[in-house]
This record gives sequence, structure tokens and C-alpha cells, in this order.
Amino acid sequence: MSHDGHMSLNVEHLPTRTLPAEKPLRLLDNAGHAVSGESTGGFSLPDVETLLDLYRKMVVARRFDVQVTALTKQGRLATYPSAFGQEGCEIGAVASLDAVDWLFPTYRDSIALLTRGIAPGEILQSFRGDWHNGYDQHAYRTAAQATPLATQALHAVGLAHAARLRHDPIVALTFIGDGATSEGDTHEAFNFAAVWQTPTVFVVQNNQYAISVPLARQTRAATLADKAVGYGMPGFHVDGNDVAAMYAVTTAAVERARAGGGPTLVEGVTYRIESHTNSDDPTRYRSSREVEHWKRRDPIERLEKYLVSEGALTESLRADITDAAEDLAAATREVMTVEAELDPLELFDHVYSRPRAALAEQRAFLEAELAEAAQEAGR
Amino acid sequence: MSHDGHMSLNVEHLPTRTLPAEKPLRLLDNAGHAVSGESTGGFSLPDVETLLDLYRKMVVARRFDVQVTALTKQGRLATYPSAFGQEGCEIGAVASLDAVDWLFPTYRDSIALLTRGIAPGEILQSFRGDWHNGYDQHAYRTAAQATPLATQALHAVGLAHAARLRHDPIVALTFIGDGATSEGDTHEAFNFAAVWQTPTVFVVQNNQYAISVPLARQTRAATLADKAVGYGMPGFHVDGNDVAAMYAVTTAAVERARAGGGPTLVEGVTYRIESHTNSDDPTRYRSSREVEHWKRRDPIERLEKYLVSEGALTESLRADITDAAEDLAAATREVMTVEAELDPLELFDHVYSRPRAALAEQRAFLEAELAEAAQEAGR
Amino acid sequence: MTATATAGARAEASPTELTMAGALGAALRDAMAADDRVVVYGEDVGPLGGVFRVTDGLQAQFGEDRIWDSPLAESGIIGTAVGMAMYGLRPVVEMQFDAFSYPAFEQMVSHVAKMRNRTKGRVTLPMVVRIPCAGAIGGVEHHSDSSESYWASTPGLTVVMPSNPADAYSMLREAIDSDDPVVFMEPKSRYWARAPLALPVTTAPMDRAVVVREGTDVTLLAYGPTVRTALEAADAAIDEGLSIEVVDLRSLSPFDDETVGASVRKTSRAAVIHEAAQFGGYGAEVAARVTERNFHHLAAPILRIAGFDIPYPSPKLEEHHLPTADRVLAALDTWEWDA
Amino acid sequence: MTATATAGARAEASPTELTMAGALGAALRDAMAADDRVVVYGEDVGPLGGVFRVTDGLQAQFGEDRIWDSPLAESGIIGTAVGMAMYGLRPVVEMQFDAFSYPAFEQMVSHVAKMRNRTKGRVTLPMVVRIPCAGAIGGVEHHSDSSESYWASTPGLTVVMPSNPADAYSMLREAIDSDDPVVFMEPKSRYWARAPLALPVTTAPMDRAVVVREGTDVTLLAYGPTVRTALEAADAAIDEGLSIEVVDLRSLSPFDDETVGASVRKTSRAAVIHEAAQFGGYGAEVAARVTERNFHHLAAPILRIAGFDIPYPSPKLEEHHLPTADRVLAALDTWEWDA
Ligand SMILES: Cc1ncc(C[n+]2csc(CCOP(=O)(O)OP(=O)(O)O)c2C)c(N)n1
Ligand SMILES: Cc1ncc(C[n+]2csc(CCOP(=O)(O)OP(=O)(O)O)c2C)c(N)n1
Ligand SMILES: [Mg+2]
Ligand SMILES: [Mg+2]
Repeated sequence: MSHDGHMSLNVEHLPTRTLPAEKPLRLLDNAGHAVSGESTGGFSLPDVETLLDLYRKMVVARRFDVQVTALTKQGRLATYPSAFGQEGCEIGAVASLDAVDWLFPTYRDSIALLTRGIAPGEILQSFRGDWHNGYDQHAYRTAAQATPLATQALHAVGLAHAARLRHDPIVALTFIGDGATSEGDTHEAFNFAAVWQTPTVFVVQNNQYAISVPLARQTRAATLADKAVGYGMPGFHVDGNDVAAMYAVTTAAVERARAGGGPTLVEGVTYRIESHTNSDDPTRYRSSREVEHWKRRDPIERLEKYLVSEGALTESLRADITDAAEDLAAATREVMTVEAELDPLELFDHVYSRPRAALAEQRAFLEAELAEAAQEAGR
Repeated sequence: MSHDGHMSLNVEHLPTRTLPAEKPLRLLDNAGHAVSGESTGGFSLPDVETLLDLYRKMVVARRFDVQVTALTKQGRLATYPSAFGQEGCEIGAVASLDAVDWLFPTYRDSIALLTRGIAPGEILQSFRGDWHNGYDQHAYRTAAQATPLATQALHAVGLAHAARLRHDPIVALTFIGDGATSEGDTHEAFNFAAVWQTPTVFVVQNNQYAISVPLARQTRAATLADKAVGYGMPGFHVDGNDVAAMYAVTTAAVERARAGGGPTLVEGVTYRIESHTNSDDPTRYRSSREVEHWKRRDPIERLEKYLVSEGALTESLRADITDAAEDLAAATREVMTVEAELDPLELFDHVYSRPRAALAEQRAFLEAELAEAAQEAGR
Repeated sequence: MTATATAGARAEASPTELTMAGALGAALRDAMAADDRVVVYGEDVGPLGGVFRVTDGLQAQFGEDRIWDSPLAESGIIGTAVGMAMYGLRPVVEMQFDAFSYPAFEQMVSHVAKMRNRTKGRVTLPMVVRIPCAGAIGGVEHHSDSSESYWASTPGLTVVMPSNPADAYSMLREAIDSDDPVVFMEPKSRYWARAPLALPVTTAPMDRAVVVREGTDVTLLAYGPTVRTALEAADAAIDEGLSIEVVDLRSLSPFDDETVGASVRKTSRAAVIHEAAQFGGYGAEVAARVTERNFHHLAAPILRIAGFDIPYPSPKLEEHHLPTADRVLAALDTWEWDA
Repeated sequence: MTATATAGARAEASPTELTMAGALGAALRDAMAADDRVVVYGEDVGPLGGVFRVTDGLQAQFGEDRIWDSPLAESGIIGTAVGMAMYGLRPVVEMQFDAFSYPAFEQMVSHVAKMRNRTKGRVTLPMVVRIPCAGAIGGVEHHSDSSESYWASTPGLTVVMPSNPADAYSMLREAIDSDDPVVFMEPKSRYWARAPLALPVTTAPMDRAVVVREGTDVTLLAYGPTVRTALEAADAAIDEGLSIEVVDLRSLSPFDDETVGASVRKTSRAAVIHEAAQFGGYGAEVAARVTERNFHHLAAPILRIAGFDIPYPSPKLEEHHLPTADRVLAALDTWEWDA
């Protein structure tokens, strides 16, 4: 066993007392060239078909993200946390899951939900302010997007442990922000998962900032993947803008988890190109030079260069993908033109499964108030 | 830099991306022989005078601990968490502090308080149920013993950071149990300390159990010191029953902290010989064979063997130490025979510094009630 | 499976003396036997049987996949229970003392309480959080807090507290059967209270208050450890010619307006008793809502006999803090009885 | 150094329009200038100036040793503040929203609230925990909780909430000067409310309620965001021939029984208004204690106009949840006015 993170996932029980590679693991470099040697960490480039699929997903995801940001700027959504620039992380990770697996996302991960097949209108219900969550958790095997940081990681561990107790070979993958790694819940989730050996994959999206706070004020560790060591869990430090690497590593982690090998920590190093949310002002805490630097490390362009150089991305395929993306954007605009019919009385209907007299009284009060208002309006 | 924890503390900025030694660092073996080579981690044995002082402190501490346990069994205290067997950790760590430094102890660390010079009667006020805390924090530079696990570690970090901001060269040392390392607050304390580079020394007393729960259910890490890596902080895995090693490592950590080198994590591997508290039943979760095994690794006997073999522990010195220990035990019994005069009205006096009308009313109510009761009793 | 169904399925046992701790353990055992989705975990619940021995013997019976010791982290315990409940298990977790549930506060308030509403009922969390609660056991600091008002004032939580072994059994079974998350509070000072009991037993539904003693002049509203206090006061009041009705609230959220209102309208006077500090304590809600709904039936303000507005005292001073039957009677004396 | 002393040391400024956010920022600036033990930290309080820009410009002025961004962990923020206050600094920390203070609940309840009492006053914690609070800003889930009853019901904490820029300035200065820990709640929906203000300003002591509008028929008790609601209701009530007195509670713990009692005894009718859910909300304590102390002066039960007993709704539905002037007036109509 060496100390610089070389490990092949053929090994069933990975050695866990090793430091992740300090240089992020990478399969494609920024120019779109396949990488060989040390920095691949023993992983190999997914086949072209897989890469084309990842490419398509990233292009569609970005089109969606851009569309929603535009709609938000028009005031059509209460808020939208964009993942522009993080497509390598988001798609690489979520594409590694089977349909039976569970995803535990944060507010940042709408494009991962989209990639899981959740409809734009369902994803956006929360951000447009209709209801706190708009999709079916069980149908999509996707938890509600979590806002309280790191809390969802524990849910992922619990669900994975329950499945394991039931001999149900599914995996739970959760996203955690670089800032959120500072929360106690991240620690407890890592530890419970490691002690219980739950089939959980932790994907830390290190996008360099927690709102305005840069990574250097969040940790003094050389990499966030280093944290895995303290839990006896394997950790991988990955170039998050290399979707091929993200896919390869998380796929291996998912397979390992499914096979009973326990949890894995995957850090994807990436960057949030957009502001934190629409109410953020990133000029206060980062330079446009820095943003430009990262724009030149775009995850989609990188894969595109590779696919083009391999002759895999034909013009007709490209057109096809663009069409799909535009269709999705149009559908997203469309769904946002329709104002949802909201029934204020529903406020009382889901708090408890067992009816409560006091809530029924309050519901009746609101009903009367609404009726009176309607009457006034009618007069 | 090697990967097995060899490091000399002459280095001002320690390399922190290294794994602690898997074998605990040790300066004296169980037979009381000085150890040389790898497992000393580059530390050297303290001089005989220092070791004699540590020996005396341990003997006195144990006598106190045994005395208080006996008094507790007689029902004279509400509870007492014994540190019998952990004297190497407790004394080695606390002896590394200067008078200006601060200690942030837990319920387990009464003998460390004693070693800091706090009087038995003051330490025991809380355990005998008189008041929650009985000694002067500022006079002894010792926080109240913390019961909510791991919470005190954050206080230690905060105080150390404040001192650093004020260019006051003091250090804060805190004890954390193996079980308490699972709490979110431990994580947050490690992280804040590392990011802020506070002069804090974290001493994890790994006594193998959290009440009934063994270490294997608490962590999957190879050592608890491994956790340091994830914070970019040096970590040392130390034989906690070797007071010489504990003293050498924590002294180096304290010096480093004082010099502006930031925090250090020191794990002392030890064992709690007594039950968790008087209301515990250890036969439910551990074997007497295991306890016997550890009794044969007694920290006091180990140092005693060395000192005897070196001819440093003369009979007269031994008698002198025994006398001091017996005097202390007698004083402890003595202070426990005196029932403290408690004024129930004091319940209202320390909640706020600014007087509150409602509390004054409640105080008056209790005063009247007490007066009436006194009158009834007098009748 | 409901408690009643289980009751039917078991042979009638003849009454034996049982403590509340024993009744709770039996409820867990029976629930685990009846439904293999019920799992139990927390700190020291395995070989030790919990610091109050409520889970004594359960690991030996059901094995480590059904009941196990978790790492020492309360947010971790509650957070993983959320995930397990999402999966379809019915976790029953233990917080060792009220004060040690506080690290889990965010998971409790932001997730346990809100998950069902957030997801429009698509995700229910059938989980039970057992909390040995309150004081009067000579515990050192942080071992005698009363946390009920934090939970009861959080919409989305159901909060119950039994006062006797029969209710302890029946309500815990019902809580485990509930599809909603339940904060199940167990008054520590009553753990060793004994009652003759034939298990399984089904008492009143867990969301209802119960009149445990009838009276005509005053209604005492109590829960958990103070039910005994109220009954003592009622006994003592006979000498003073006062007929006291005692209502055991049992359910703190929801509040049983019906049962309580009926009693208060009958007696026209009421007082609520709890250990927690008075200011912002659960008694505030009781007094406020009972007054709101019955104002013109009240001859006097609703009194609160509660702990002082101070942190819970050290063992030797706790007796001065806790409500006693004497304090209850003294409080009733402050009313203008001729008004 | 007290706010008054500072006021004396500064040249009188002429009134300029100031928002509450601006007044709070000015209070922090003046406190930091007056006392170098005052340090400020939290999430995003540095270069960003806080998500509500309250700390805008402070890092540029005072440097990173006086105000800095901490790692993202609320228990860490509060726990380290305890240590800093023990050392003798006066930390002012920010929790980004009510719901994001919950991870710090254990540190708040078990340490911040109890340290002074535990140590018989030997260790005081002069720290301020600023919490942008409540809703009505169209925030998505977890951004509009009202957490005040959790804090106010915890003995050992002092809890205040200003409703206007002048109080915001004066009360924050006083909170920072206080030797006791203060939970300083800032109603988000009022951050941009403007008032002409000459700084420094000293208003009523932070532990006193203030009658902000006199009236004779009804007392409305409000705090933070609902003071405006109460004033609107008082305006509208003129048409109905009703004279409403409005009391801004300002201090939630302690409660100013004197000021409130005087008003209620004058009007004989009162209602309390808050955004938080009614059940177990702060209004329960208000209703309970005002009734206790003034029962025979009351012509009607004290009403609570509050949020429903549900988790805070999504942006498009929050208007139905929040108390409005109309709801206040409708509630007053439910009283038996001839009684
Ligand atoms: C417990 C908690 N504290 C604070 C916040 C407020 N908040 C929302 S996002 C955010 C920054 C998160 O940064 P990071 O984890 O890096 O994720 P990113 O937004 O960069 O994806 C903060 C502080 C929150 N949502 N939850
Ligand atoms: C937050 C919290 N949770 C639970 C407890 C109850 N408790 C007291 S001691 C203890 C075990 C602690 O084990 P460890 O940290 O290893 O310290 P040790 O007692 O072995 O010294 C537990 C669970 C507590 N005090 N605080
Ligand atoms: Mg980030
Ligand atoms: Mg231990």
C-alpha cells in the first residue's frame, strides 16, 4: 500500500489508512486529453458511449440551469442556487446511481434531480415558492432538497443502514458542500457510516466557497478528502470538473458500497461560476480574474474536446443534444408560465397523519376568512 | 517526512499531513524500561526529577480517587466518575501546563483538578450535590467540569483564540473522552482550532469505553489520533499509561501552541479500571479478564519500576509521598464530614447579573415558605 | 398493528407488580416481536440495557440487528433515524437525558417535525424518540432538565408523557404504531413506581387526557411526575373540605381541550403543575388556552405551580425547586375564594 | 461603557434616514470603536457584510482580528464565543437565520444560559447572539422560523427584539454592554424599515416594554414585526370607534409585568400578536402571566393572534399564516363586548 492515494477498486476491502492523493485524481486534462499514469489513481476512462451520455446530460443540465437563473432574474422564482460550472461533479456522481438507489441532495443540486428524471415543474415548486417540495420522494428515490446544511448526510446514512439491515442492495449517495463539511452533522454522518459500514457515498462538492467564505477559512486540511482517514473510510480527491473521473470514482464507490464494502468519501474540486443565489453579490468576495480562471476549466468544454478529438461527437449528435436541451428549456419556461393553483387550506393537511381538533378549528377559521374575502371581492 | 508518525518537535511548523504511528508512542515499557528507537517518536524521557514529580502526583491522585470512590460507596456523594487507571493520561497532560494556562476538564478529570491545586472540598462540591461547581475558574484557570460531552472543547478553542488575539501567550488544554469524539462538537472544535491556529491542546483519553460502549462501536479509524489529519493538525497516538510519554508529548504540544504553532491532538490509550460512575454495572459489558489485563499495565507501577531501577525512588521519598497521599485522603474525608451550609435562597442570586423583578418575587416566596417551615419546626 | 390487536393475540396475563421501567421494556419487547420493522438504538441500550435499564435483555432476545449501541452523537442518532424511517423501518431511539437531546435539536425541529408537511405527506416518519425526562432523582447538573415545552411548541411533533406503568406500556405501543414521529417522555422519578399490571394493556388513546380523580371545586392539571403531586394535594385537600379533580394530561401535543375544558367548566377553577420553570413552560400554553376557551366559566385565574425561573438546582437544593403538594395547596389559597 | 456614556462622548448628529439594518451596523461600529474587547464573527459577516449586510464595511474598518468569517458551524460559533467571553472579550456573533441557530442549541441552553449560575457568578458571559428572525420576506423553507419561545423559556438567557431603527441601535449597544448573554433578535422583515435618526441614540432600557400608542379600550401587546401590525390595527380601529393602546414588549425575557400590567388594568382587555405558531408560542406566557396578575381587572380573556400551529409555509402561502391587522380586528370582535 502506498501513501499517495493509488488504489484500485478491484480490491474488495480497500485499505483505509491512506492519504488521498494531494493532486486531484483526473482522467481527462483540461485540454480534453486522456491522462495516464499516477494521477488516474488506477481508474480508467469510461467508454465513449458512457461519456457521450454524460456529455448529453451535462449539456441539458446546464441549459436548464441557465434557463432557471434567467427566470429567477425575471423575478419568477423566489430563489435559485445555480450549479453552473459544477456539472462535472453533479452529473458524474448522480449518473453512477441505479434507479433503485437513493439520492440525498441539497438546494444546490437541482440539475442532479433533473438528471434523475424529475420534471422541471416538480423541482421548481420549492424555488418558486409554491410548496417546500414538489416531487415524489419514493417514486424518484430522491429525498427533498435539504437546506439545513449537512443534515441530509445523516438521513442518507440512516436509509442506507436500514436497507442493509433488510439485505436490500441499494446505495444512498449524498452531496455535501465544502462549507457544510464544517458542520457537526457531517462528522456524525461520516462516523456513523464508517462504524456501521453503511452503503453510503459522500460526494463533497468543493466549489471553493460557502456563500462568501473561501475554503481556506473552512479547513486547514490539505484536501477535504483527507477527512476520510479519521473515520477509517477511503477518501478520493478528484478533479470535479472532469466528469469522467467523477463518474469513474463514484461508480466504483457505489459498487463497493453495494457489495457491502462500506462508505466512501469523494471530494470533487470544482467551482460555482454563478452567484450563491440571486440575492448574493459575489463581487464582494472574489475577483473576476478568479472566475475567468475557472471558466477556462469548464467541465463541458473539456469533455467536448475529448469527444470531438475522438470523432465521437458528430454534428448531428450535437444538434440532437442541443435540441433536447432547448426542448427542456422551453418546457421549463412553459411550466413557469402556469401559475400553480394553490389551496391555502392545504396548509393544515399534511402536518400530521392523525387529525387534530385544534388544526381543524384553524382550518375552519381560514376557510371562513377566505370565503369572506371572496365575497368582498365579489361585491 | 515519513508516514509513521516520527516527528521531532524541534520543527517549528510541523508537517501535518502525516499519519500518526499505529503503535502507540512510548518512552517507558510496561516493565519500566526506557524505550529507544522508533516508538519514541523522537521524544526523550523527561529527567528523573520531573519523573519523580509525576510519580508523586500520580500516587496522590490515586489515593484521592480511591478515597472519593469509597466515600461515594458510603453514599456521601451523589456520583463520582473515577479516573483510576488513567493517572498517566491525566497527570502527564495536566503537568505540562503552566499556571497561566487554562484547563477545560470533564466530569472524569477530578484528579487533574487536584493536580492543578484545587482543594478536594472545592472539587467535590458538585459531586456531593451542593452546587454545580465549587471552585474559582479564574483563580485556578480551570473551567467548570463539563458534563455535556465535547462541549468544553469549543470553550477551550474560544478562550485560546481570545488569548491569541490579545497576544497573551497562554495555552488551553482540554480533555475529551473516546466516546465524546463522536459528537459534532469535537469536530467543530478541532476544525475551528486548526483554521484559527489557536493555542489549544486536545487530549483524547481513550479509556476504551463510553459507559458501556466499546471503542469499536465508536470509530472505525485505526487510531483516534488519525482524526487530526482531516483538520491539517498534528496528531499523536500515545501510550496513555506511560506518564513519561504523555508528559513529553503534551509538553511539546503546549510549547508549540505557545509559540504560535497551532493546535495538536494527543490520544492517550488507557483504561478505566473502575465503573463509569457508582450507578454503572461494568460486568454487563466487559470481562474481568480484560480488567485484569489492564491492571497489569498500571501507569503508576510502571513508572515506579523505572524509578526504583534508577535508584531514584528511595524509601524515605516513598514514605514521604505516602504520607502526603494519606494526608490528602484524610483531608478529603474530613471535608466530607462537614455538611455544607446551603442557602436555598442563593438559587436566585446567580442566574443573571442584572436583577429581575420576577426572580425577586420567587425568592420572596421561597423565603416566606422557609420561614413558615422553620416556624412549624420550632412549634 | 395496534396495541389492541396485539392484546387480542396474546394470552391474558394475570396482574403482576411492574415498574414503569419494566412496563416500557415490555412495550418495546412486544412491539419488536409484533413488527420486525421496529428497531431500537441509542447510547448504551444494548448490553447495558440503557442507563435506566429500560431495554434490559432486549439485545439478548432480538440480536444486534434489531437493537444496538450507536456511536455517541445525538444528532447522528436522530438524523439516521429519519433516514431509517424514510426507508420504512420504525426506529425507536433513546436520548439519555433531556439535556442530551439538545445536540439533536436541529434534526428534531427542522426535519423530524417538518418532513411530512414538507413532502405533502409523501414521506411520513414513524419514529419514536424516547427521552427520560425531568428531575427529582438527585441527579447532578444537566440530568434533570424538563425539555417538554421545546418539543410541544414545535408544530409537527407529537409529545406524550405517561405517569404510570399501564399508560407507559399502552402509550409506548401506540407511539410505535403511530405513523407520525412521537417524542415519548419518560419521567425518571417514576421509573421505579410500581403497579399491578396484566400485559398487554390498552389504556386511553395517547392523545387524550384522563380524569384520574373526580372532584368538584378545583381542577388540577398535571402530567408525568406531577400527577402524583396532584393526587397528594387532592388527598390533603379533603381535610380542608376541598374537592379536587385531577386530570392527567398524558398528551402535551395535541392538547385535549375537550377533556380539560369539561373538567374546568365543571369546577370553574384550575391550576397546572409542572417541574419545568414557569416562564414559558408548558403550563403557559395550558393556562392561556384553557382561559381563552373557558373564560366566562372561570371564577379565578388559572394558576401555575411550577419550578422557579432558574436552571435546575443541584441535588441538595432540588427539593426547594420542585412543586409539592403543599405548594399546590398554598397556591389554591391565593385565590379570592369568595369572588 | 454604556450607551449613554458613549452618547455623551460624541458630537450630536443631525437626524438622517436610517434603516434598521443600518442602525444595527452603526451600533456594532460604535460598540467596536468604544471597546476593543468587542469582536464580531459568524458566517459571511466579513467581506460580504452578512447576508443582510448588517456588518457591511466593518471588516474594512476594524480588520480581521476584530471581525472575521468563521467556519460554517453554529455550535462552533457559540461554543467558541463562550470561551472568548470567559477570557474577557465581548463576542457578538451572528446566526444566519433562526433555523440555523438550532445546531447551537446545546451550547445555548446547557452553557450560555447556565454558566453564570453554575459558577455562582464567577464566570459571566458578556456575549450577544444576533439572530435575524421571523418571516414575511418570501423566504424558502427554514428561512422564516420564529425561535423566540425556545430562548425566552430558557432560564439564564436574556432575550430582546427591537421593532424600529432607534431601538435597534440603542438596545444592541445595551446588549453588548451587558454582562449577561443576550439573544438579540432582529426581525428580518423590518431590516429595511426607515426612520429619521440621530446617532447615537438612547431609548428606553432594553428590559422595559414601551407604550408606543395610547388608547383606552384594548391593549395590543406586540414585539418585533408585529408592532407595525398592531399599529395598523389601532389606526383601522378608530373607524370602529375603538381606542387601542399598543405596547411594544421589546424585552421577551425578562417580561415587563409593570408596564404591561398598567396598560391592561387601564383597558381591561388585551391581545398579544406574534408570527410564531400559537401553540406554546411566546404569547402563551404573555396571556398566562397577564391573566394571573390581572384577572379581576380583565373583562375578557386575553386573545392570541398568532401563526397557525403548522410549520412556516412556503412564500406564496405565508400571507395566509401571518397575523394581519384585519385578523387582529376580527379577533377583537370575538369578545363579548357587553360582558
Ligand atoms: C445549518 C445551516 N447554517 C447556515 C445556513 C445558511 N447557508 C445556506 S448555504 C450556505 C453556504 C453553504 O456552503 P457550501 O456548503 O460550500 O455549499 P454551496 O452553497 O457552496 O453549494 C449557508 C451558510 C444553512 N442553510 N444551514
Ligand atoms: C451530549 C451528551 N450525551 C450523552 C451524555 C451521557 N454520558 C455521560 S458520560 C457518557 C460516556 C462518555 O464516554 P467517553 O467520552 O468515552 O468518556 P469517559 O466517561 O469514558 O471518560 C455518556 C454517554 C452526556 N453527558 N452528554
Ligand atoms: Mg461551497
Ligand atoms: Mg471513554
